[in-house]
Amino acid sequence: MADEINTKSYKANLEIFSETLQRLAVDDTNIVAVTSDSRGSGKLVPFGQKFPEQMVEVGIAEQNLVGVAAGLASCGKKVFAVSPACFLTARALEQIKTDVAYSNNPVNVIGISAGVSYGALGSTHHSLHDYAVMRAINNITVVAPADNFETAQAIELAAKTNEPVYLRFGKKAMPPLKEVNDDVFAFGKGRVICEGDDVAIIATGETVYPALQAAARLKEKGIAATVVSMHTIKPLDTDLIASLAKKCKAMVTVEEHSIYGGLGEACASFLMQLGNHSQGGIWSGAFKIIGIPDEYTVTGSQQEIMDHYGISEAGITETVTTLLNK
Amino acid sequence: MADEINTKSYKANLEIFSETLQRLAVDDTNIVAVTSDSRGSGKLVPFGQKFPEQMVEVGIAEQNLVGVAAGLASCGKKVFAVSPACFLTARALEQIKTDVAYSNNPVNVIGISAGVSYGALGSTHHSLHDYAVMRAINNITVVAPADNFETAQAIELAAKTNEPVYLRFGKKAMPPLKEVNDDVFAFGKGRVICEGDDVAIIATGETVYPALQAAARLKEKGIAATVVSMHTIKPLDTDLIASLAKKCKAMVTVEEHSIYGGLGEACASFLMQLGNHSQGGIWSGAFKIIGIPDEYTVTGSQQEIMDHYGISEAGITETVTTLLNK
Amino acid sequence: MNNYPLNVGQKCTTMIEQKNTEMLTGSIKETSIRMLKEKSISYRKKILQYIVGAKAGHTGGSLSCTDILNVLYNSVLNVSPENFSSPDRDRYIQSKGHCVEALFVVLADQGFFPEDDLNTMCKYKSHYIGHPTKKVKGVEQNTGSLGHGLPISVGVALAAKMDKKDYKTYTLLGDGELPEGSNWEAALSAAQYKLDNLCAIIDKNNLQITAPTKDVCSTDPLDKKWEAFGWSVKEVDGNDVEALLEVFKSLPFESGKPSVIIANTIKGKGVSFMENQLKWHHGVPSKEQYEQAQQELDNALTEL
Amino acid sequence: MNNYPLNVGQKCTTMIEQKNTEMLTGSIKETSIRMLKEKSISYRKKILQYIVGAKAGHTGGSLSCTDILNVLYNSVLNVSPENFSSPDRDRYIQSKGHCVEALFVVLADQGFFPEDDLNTMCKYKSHYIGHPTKKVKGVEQNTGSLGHGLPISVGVALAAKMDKKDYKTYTLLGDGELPEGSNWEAALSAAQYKLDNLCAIIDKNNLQITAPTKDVCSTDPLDKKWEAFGWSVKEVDGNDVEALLEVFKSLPFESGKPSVIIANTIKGKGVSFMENQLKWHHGVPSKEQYEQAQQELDNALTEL
Ligand SMILES: Cc1ncc(C[n+]2csc(CCOP(=O)(O)OP(=O)(O)O)c2C)c(N)n1
Ligand SMILES: Cc1ncc(C[n+]2csc(CCOP(=O)(O)OP(=O)(O)O)c2C)c(N)n1
Ligand SMILES: [Mg+2]
Ligand SMILES: [Mg+2]
Repeated sequence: MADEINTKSYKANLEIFSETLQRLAVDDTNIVAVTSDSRGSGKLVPFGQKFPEQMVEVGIAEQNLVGVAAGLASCGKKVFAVSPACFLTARALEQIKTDVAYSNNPVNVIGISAGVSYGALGSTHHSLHDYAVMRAINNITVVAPADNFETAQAIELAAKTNEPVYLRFGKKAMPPLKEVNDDVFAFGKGRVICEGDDVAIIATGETVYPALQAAARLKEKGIAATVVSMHTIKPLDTDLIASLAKKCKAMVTVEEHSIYGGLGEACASFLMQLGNHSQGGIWSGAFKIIGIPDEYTVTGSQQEIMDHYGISEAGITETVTTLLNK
Repeated sequence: MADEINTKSYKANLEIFSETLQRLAVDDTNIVAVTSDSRGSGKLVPFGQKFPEQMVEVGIAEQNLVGVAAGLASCGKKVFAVSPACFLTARALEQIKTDVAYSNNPVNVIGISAGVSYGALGSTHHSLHDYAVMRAINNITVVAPADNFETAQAIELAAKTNEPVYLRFGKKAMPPLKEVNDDVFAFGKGRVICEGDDVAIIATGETVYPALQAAARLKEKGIAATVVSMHTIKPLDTDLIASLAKKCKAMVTVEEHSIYGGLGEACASFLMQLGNHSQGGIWSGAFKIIGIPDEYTVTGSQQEIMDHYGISEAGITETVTTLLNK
Repeated sequence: MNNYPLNVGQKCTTMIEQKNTEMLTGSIKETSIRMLKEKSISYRKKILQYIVGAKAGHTGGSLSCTDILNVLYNSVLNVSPENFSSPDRDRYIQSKGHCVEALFVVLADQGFFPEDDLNTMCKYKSHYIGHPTKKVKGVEQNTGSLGHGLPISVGVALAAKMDKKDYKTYTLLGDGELPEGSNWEAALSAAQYKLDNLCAIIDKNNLQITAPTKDVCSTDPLDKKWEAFGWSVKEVDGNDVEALLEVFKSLPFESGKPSVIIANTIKGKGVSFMENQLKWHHGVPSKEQYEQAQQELDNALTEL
Repeated sequence: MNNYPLNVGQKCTTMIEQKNTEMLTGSIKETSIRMLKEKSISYRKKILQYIVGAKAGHTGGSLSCTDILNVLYNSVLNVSPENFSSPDRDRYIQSKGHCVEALFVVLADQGFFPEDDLNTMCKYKSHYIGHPTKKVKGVEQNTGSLGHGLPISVGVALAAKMDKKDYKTYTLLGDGELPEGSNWEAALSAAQYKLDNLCAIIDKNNLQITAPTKDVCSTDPLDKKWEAFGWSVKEVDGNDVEALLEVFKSLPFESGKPSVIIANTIKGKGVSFMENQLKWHHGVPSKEQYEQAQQELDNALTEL
């Protein structure tokens, strides 16, 4: 299964982002992409060629990127502000906080090459803090699509939704999670990819696929796993988490992000406070957050970094096995 | 007790910060304060008068503030970069991430008027995301001193420690937590202010004092509370949390920050994963995070906002009572 | 698109192609100027009133930009409570958001909300807080962190170009605010996109919080900086309504270039003991000071 | 303090007050220039070698700034493996961090680490990654996000002034990098603090990733911008080692002002099919392309 990922026939979610945007732009001249010398990495070169009037380039100036995007959005443009996640959510954070979220300008902030996608370019180019900070800022939905299907759905929704959204993308070609996508995609509703009662693996973005691979390994070992693509980090699908907590003996979260402040802690704090919620009693299962630890990130390619920290088929399989054997 | 807070005889922690810095600067010409038109709010006017050669003013340009601070620190200066927390940790976030933390330049990043200290100036001036994002960035210690004692200790330590530190301050005059400060102050070691087995209240910064007030109210109701000043948010004093989890029936965290990504979630995720730790079994007590919810923050003075969200003597008392009655 | 609406003393609620600037004949003009001068004084009185009421506010900077806001809202901007949801309205985005009192007083006078609302300033659950937010009718964007107005304005002006709309975009910046790099990023984009429908106004009162701007982080020579960044520059006495009218009338200064007005102003303008005084940046007058200030402004009115 | 060390072809490891520029007599100078020219070619060859080895790298921008780094490290900077922990060393901070290959190749040549280390570039657990980090000896600061080098350099130069030290601070920026507002914030501070011990070099190769810089976000007229921001400006052919030497020799350009060198360069310099080609920003040569490039550079060497 592992080699499939590199198969040419799959597309990167970002390509689907670009294709979807091009499809939408045909009928809607209000669709606008804003870039900061990032159209190449954003796969938006064809968009720029087809819709030059709907493409705004601001140069290497991410603060201005977001400010301009907010201004455009306030005039009815459906804006996609596209730049590497590392710069967008750090260099331009205050613009996201005030010009987009607080001022409620419905910009779709598109963080590309997120997490450790940039691999050996190092920590200046990694975004391990973006879920954490976006969760702590009010009035912005936080979404990390896992496969091409979720990407197309998310972009269509984002173009329709008149609200600030942060969408996070990696770079890798992504295989489909399901053969038939018969489910309804909505922000704030996790997608159950496969079901099993021993462990719930809650993953997001590009980590859902290795989680699914791990579920297959676990099945061979007689461990039945539920795998959820929790594409929306905020608002969190707490109903789903609560129901899985009732059903499963253990829960593991997986994200290409710091273990602090992201999906894992969102689940942990919800579960810890569940005793106070209407949904039911206090959680007593085993729980583990898989992500990038708080250390100088190991150097190497994205895959090497992910493998190093166990955000991989093998790593997730091992973590679950250990957790259940406790 | 409530009126004591407003008594003139108490000083704001920021004043102690400034006094301590002045004291240190007498013997150490390497102590440097860097400001961005913020020396007034940073209480550094007297520092600037006494040590004009050790004061760097960059004007209203927070990115440059942190970049310059990093450069100075790389040359052996003991730098305190002082600006409102809202701007520092948003406008200058990438400089903190790369120039301070990643490059390991030992700047003391001083976020002033943090949380909702600026009250009716509104959300542009509030920092509800700073713990979240600083926790997710590697190589920076995150500290919020609660009273004058902790402030003086923290500043002395920060001047000595050759590491990046984020120190967060409010504006209010703060009464002492203890009559006699006989404990040793160290980053990463929570201070137990009072002890009781029913509930552990883990608070930080300016919220420790109302937590202590709440403990007095609870005592009247026959509820024995431990109150901890968890001045260091990262690294978290997990030994202390683990031992309190063993002892107490419930745990409540209090912070002037979003309920997402801060002290509360740090505690929750630690406790949820405690089953996997050597310290002991799985937590089964009640748990609640008190902080600012993820909504458009109510408008008003700092006190009104804190009261509104129950980050107050009355609010904490009520939350604990409700939690224990479940 | 190069023709700015200019409605001295008579607001139009819909956009009028108004090539005929001769309407500014002598007598109308004099009346209008007098009315504007009266308004400036009355605005200043109210600014002080609501700052004292709220026990907080940015006094000096609100008084320095009063005349600019006065002329904009009464004679330049095509914006009103009635057309505020129209995509064709002119946009005014106040980058120096801390001087919200000036904005609120002018918006109330324009009928965006009952002036009485301002008695709730900075009170619990009031939307009349210490910086502009869109919860208050008439406010385009939430500002307060400096250096945000110009980038947003570039987006707004760009949208006009894309949609071939005639509305103009104005933004007001403080001089202490100018070191923020985001301003210069936006300045470059505005020039790149030839946004001659955009006008930035610098409230150059030469003071910020800590000290005179030149001692904190000088941006002189200011005209040279904006010129080098591709803008067309004019200087004006920013406390002279007549001079302001003239300069706004000449917008855009050059076709194909964004315009910047360097408005030389006096911080604390209109109140003798506040003028050019650092401490009045966010000083709140005592009862005596308040009374003296009102008296001085009343005197100025009779002396008009 | 106004006297820059200039050690053509002979590095000094300790700071020497070197007023005697006459040592640059004709023949020494010629030898040195020839040596520098040889080094430039050999650096370019190695840059390509390690980019091919790592299967990644910023080819065009590394080749455009090779001559600048060459002259800096071989003839200007008072920095060496031996004095690298001395507080008196000159500082070079590469703001355009993506062109790390040029830096690594030059640092290896200076003896900061065995050149062989570069065979681990971008490999698992190697510290020779795609941007400079302090884990590599000789690197002053972790860069890679554009617009960070100048603010840090201002801090470093300011520390020299505070400590009355003679070291100089140099930083290299890309032309596409210049719109980042942080640069202009730092430019203002440098002028405010009269940092004539600071020199910024702009690698003006006129290209960035998407398109020519003038079409993305033009910063022309570049000299006017820096002048208006209080800097002293000189332009130079940034691929001419002799011209570079001269211009560095004349630092500081004015006492009491920071200096900026606008170095006009060719992106992809030295390899015919890479020169001025957008796609070589981070293009990795194929085997054939690599061989042709090496051949061209070898030819250039024989033609010297
Ligand atoms: C990004 C940011 N940094 C700091 C502040 C705090 N602040 C508010 S007003 C002010 C001084 C502004 O000076 P100037 O722009 O000259 O305004 P004016 O003199 O017109 O009041 C400062 C530093 C802020 N609001 N935003
Ligand atoms: C803040 C930031 N934004 C974007 C990038 C991505 N990036 C790397 S190189 C580059 C183009 C740089 O162009 P220029 O400065 O002209 O460099 P050169 O031509 O010398 O390679 C961009 C956009 C970055 N590294 N940092
Ligand atoms: Mg001013
Ligand atoms: Mg370039």
